[in-house]
Amino acid sequence: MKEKFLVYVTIEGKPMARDPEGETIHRVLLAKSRYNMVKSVRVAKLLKMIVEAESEDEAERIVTELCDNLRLYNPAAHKCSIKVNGRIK
Amino acid sequence: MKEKFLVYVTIEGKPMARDPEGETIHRVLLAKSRYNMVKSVRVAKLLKMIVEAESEDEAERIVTELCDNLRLYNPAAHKCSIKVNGRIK
Amino acid sequence: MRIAVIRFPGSNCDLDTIEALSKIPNVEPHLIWHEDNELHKYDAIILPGGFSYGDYLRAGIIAAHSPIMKQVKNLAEKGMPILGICNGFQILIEANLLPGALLRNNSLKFICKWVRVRVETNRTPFTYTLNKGSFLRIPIAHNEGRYFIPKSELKDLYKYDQIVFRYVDELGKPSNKANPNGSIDNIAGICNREGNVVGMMPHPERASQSILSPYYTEDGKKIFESLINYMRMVSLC
Amino acid sequence: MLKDIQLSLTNNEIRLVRKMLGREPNQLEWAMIDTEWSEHTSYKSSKKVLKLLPTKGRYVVIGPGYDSGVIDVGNDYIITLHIESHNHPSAIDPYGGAATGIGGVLRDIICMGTKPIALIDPLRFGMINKSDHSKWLFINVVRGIADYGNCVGVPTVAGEVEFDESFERNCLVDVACIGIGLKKHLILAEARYPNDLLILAGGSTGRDGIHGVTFASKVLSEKSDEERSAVQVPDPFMKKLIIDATLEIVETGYVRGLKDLGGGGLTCSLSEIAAKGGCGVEIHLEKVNLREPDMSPIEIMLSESQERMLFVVKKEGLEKISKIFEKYDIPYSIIGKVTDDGYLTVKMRGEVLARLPAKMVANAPIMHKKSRKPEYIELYKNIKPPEEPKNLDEVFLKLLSSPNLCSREWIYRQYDHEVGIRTIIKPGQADAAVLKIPNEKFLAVTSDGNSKHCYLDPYYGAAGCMAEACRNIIAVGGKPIAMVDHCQFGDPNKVDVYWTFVEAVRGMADYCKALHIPCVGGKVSFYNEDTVTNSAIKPSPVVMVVGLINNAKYITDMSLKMVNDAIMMIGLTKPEMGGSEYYEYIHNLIGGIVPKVDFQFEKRLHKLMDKIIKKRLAKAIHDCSKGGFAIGLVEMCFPNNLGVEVDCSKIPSINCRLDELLFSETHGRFIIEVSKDNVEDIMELASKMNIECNVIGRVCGNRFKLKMNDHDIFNFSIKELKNIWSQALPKYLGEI
Ligand SMILES: Nc1ncnc2c1ncn2[C@@H]1O[C@H](COP(=O)(O)OP(=O)(O)O)[C@@H](O)[C@H]1O
Ligand SMILES: [Mg+2]
Repeated sequence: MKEKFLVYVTIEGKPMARDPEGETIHRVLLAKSRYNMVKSVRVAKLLKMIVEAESEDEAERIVTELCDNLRLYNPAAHKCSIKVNGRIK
Repeated sequence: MKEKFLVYVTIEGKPMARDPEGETIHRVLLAKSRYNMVKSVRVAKLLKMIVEAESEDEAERIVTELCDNLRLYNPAAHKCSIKVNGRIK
Repeated sequence: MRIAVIRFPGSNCDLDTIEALSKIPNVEPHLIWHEDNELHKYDAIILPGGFSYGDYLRAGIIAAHSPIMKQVKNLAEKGMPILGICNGFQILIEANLLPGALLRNNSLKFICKWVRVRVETNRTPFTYTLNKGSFLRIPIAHNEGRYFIPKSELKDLYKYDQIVFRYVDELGKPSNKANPNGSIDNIAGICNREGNVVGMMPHPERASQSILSPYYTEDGKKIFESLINYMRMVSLC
Repeated sequence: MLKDIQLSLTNNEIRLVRKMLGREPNQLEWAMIDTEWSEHTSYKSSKKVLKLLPTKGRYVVIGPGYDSGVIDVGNDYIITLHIESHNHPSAIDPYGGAATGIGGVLRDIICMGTKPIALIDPLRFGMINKSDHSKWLFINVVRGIADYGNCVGVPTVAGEVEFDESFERNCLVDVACIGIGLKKHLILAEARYPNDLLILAGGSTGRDGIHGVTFASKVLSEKSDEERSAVQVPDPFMKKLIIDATLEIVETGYVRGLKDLGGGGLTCSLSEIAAKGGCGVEIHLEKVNLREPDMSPIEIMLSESQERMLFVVKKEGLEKISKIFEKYDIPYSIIGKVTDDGYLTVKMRGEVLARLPAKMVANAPIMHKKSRKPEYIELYKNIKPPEEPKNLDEVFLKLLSSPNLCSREWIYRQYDHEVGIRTIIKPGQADAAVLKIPNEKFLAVTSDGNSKHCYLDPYYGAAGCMAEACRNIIAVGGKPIAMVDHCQFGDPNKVDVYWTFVEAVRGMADYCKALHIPCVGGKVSFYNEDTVTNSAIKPSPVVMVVGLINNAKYITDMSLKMVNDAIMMIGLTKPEMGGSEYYEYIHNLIGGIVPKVDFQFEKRLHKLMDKIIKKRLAKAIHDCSKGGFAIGLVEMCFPNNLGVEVDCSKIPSINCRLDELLFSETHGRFIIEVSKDNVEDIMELASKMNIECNVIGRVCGNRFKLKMNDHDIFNFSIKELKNIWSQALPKYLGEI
């Protein structure tokens, strides 16, 4: 029987591409001296998907495949990670 | 001694609010494709911070505070969740 | 000469592009809805600017999956001249017809501004009658226009003469100050290896009538005229 | 029944409803009347006063009363215009509030069957150089406008910002829009033909915005704040599809009425189209496309979900129209039809849930409000002028970087102001934007407000807004032909707030009557109060004026163009310093005499300028207003980095000290650049019309040199001044 899974897709810049948004937040934090314990900030985009599948593994496989096939990330600049985050009732 | 922690901040619309971006991705890219087992998509923003702190708890406390203070999200429109995601060597 | 201007849901420079083209003799511009399938009847294709699908997920990515892009790819392989302007450039990149990525501007803000670009190659249909090293004044208007490509692939762009436009200052230099969005090497436009597919962030259709230009120039028109001259040349051969 | 819900209606109104209906309304009916009779939708406190504004004129097709005003610009073309605000939503969620505000005004333009071609955004905030909160509001409001306007492809071509402490917690976010179309495609929000179909199209109907209306009820579902968003989420992509689809549908000729859904949702739209068309409507709630399945009838009827439009269409057109909605992937449903009984009938699966006379719902009884002149007015009028500063250099540099006078480039760079390829004069180039329109003519557009003047003297302050807006239109070569106004005040139940409202409308009305500029629409926003100090904002009427330019050769900007040209000053400078940036920013002084508007003089001035423009005697024109003469002049130097040498003793003036001469905000003045050969002509024209006018200096070099007879006042490099002026905003915002 099919179940529903919550799958997280995180799309973020590759290390060599600059992340101006993360840098800006970091700069503002550093400017307020009491937050200098924050050593770096990077911003990513998170897609939360609800996927119907037979198993966690299948859910992960489906989403991995669709991210590549539909190019949910641009391989020239981004990396993408997928994580199943449990079942949904 | 201080250690470094990876802290994830997720900023997203409130559960009952519309998410036109997620809806559009779902409607146009997924619902009519062979990936129609994806039942919904919601988009969020993820900030990954590296924070120096005495403990996990302290790291979480610092980030919670700075998110409010710097208005990294607007409580009237967004929900913000903070999670420490382990130590960094 | 029949030129197709493709309208995707959310395109907003489609009619502007048609208007600019209609001012050039012997050109018949047609607005093509993205679900039509008659692209092969045209001599050239333009993907106009705008916010196709609201730029949701990433500028250009959703439109890149539109069925019409299969035809665009086919015709690109056959050598048809194809120009992507702004969002059109983003779509060509996301459809893998051009290399690299267009990322969020360094300033994190939308920028609407007249810039100066230098023509880096005239081997494309759209720069065919322009002089290499000549300058154009054209406006940009984008949020995600920072051209990025990994170092190794950047070398190839140079090697195969694929850089078409670069942002330059008043002295004609691609300086940091002249770079509006943080693009690598001030790149404002590129082409594929064959040269027939060109993408550019600046909007030539907005610089095609002197009354619209703060410099009273019509530099954008030159790009369209170049296409026409190129087509004429091809048809003579 | 009535005890389960809290109405905002007064006891009198409740009695009146019962009497008119001859029975007790049910909950849904109470809720509908309550919303529609709220201040926001009914104008019950303001209607009587607004009648003062003249609404007729040679160009007017449709005046106030519909979603936008309509004017005829010739050759079968019409222009539509409207102004709206989204103040309260923007104060909580500046990004989404400002964005959805644009969404709202765009709907008012498209529901006339016209295509939106320009947005204008008059804004008001607290002092961003002091307050982090105001900074946050400002940055996010601008970003919200940019993201929405840019995405829908409508250029934001003009606007205006004012900073004043009274807006610290209640910022004012106005957006105005201009549309264009063929006269034959004009559509009104009316249901005139029984059996026409009602189609609701666009976004689904959800629970958002129900917070927005005054109505509070136990009947509404209780959802925690944690889950429920207090704000509306903008969807500019859907709006763009709606614009494109609506214009395509209008061209089919099957649309007989069109209305947007804004405040009051379905209740407001349905009752108004029925009342205006003299018909009734019947709708079936089960047909409404809901976002959440368990919504109650009250929630459905009151929902203010964004991006929805109501079409009234001929039956025969249904197939064609459906195809267009499908092409654009826009959800739609037929929710009912027009009837001949004059009733607004709401049904759910056949059962009648509400049945009210549409005219009664749509026409709230007018309220009479008391007004009283606030005491502060006389008090502030008679303050002592400050001492004349020793060091005017410092004063001038400080003024150049004042939030209210510095460059607005940080804002308009973020707006796509060129999409549509009609923006001939772009933001920053002149006093008004100039747009190309398809009938070979040009449209000049500007907006103005001045809360500091209006606070001290609402009558002359508001008349002054009109005077300044008209000068802006004239400065680009246009002739003012119509205006819309937006009245923003505090709680109208406070007698002294209401007095400022009445005075402001009187001021605008007197100007409009004298200069024959019709008011074709507007908006009122009351209850703009600071939640902490409990005080009202400064009175802030804002006007948008449009002008027509018949020939491209009359279009003029404000940049100085050629060395050795003469600089001339037109109009008389008076020591009217009340509410000036000089008093407030430099001397921290609130008070004094506000610049007066001389209506007869204005008429002559407009005529003189018209002659100068038609004869093409001026190369650059700039009006003197906020900041006064010195600021106006230096702004003309910046674009081409050209300097001036001016002798201030030549400026026509009466009783002015030097600081007053430089910084007074007297109305009725222009600075113009004229080639030497044309000076005589202008002097002659001016003297014929009895208007003060003089050559005050010339264009030269790249320094800003001002002297008084033989003694030097300023000598700055233009570059240095321009740096200070253009970097001020980014500096306040912490970017540099
Ligand atoms: N200050 C005003 N001056 C003149 N007309 C006004 C003013 N305020 C509102 N109106 C007119 O009243 C009518 C109703 O306005 P409004 O309720 O704001 O329309 P909507 O909310 O549908 O845009 C409009 O025609 C508007 O132009
Ligand atoms: Mg309306």
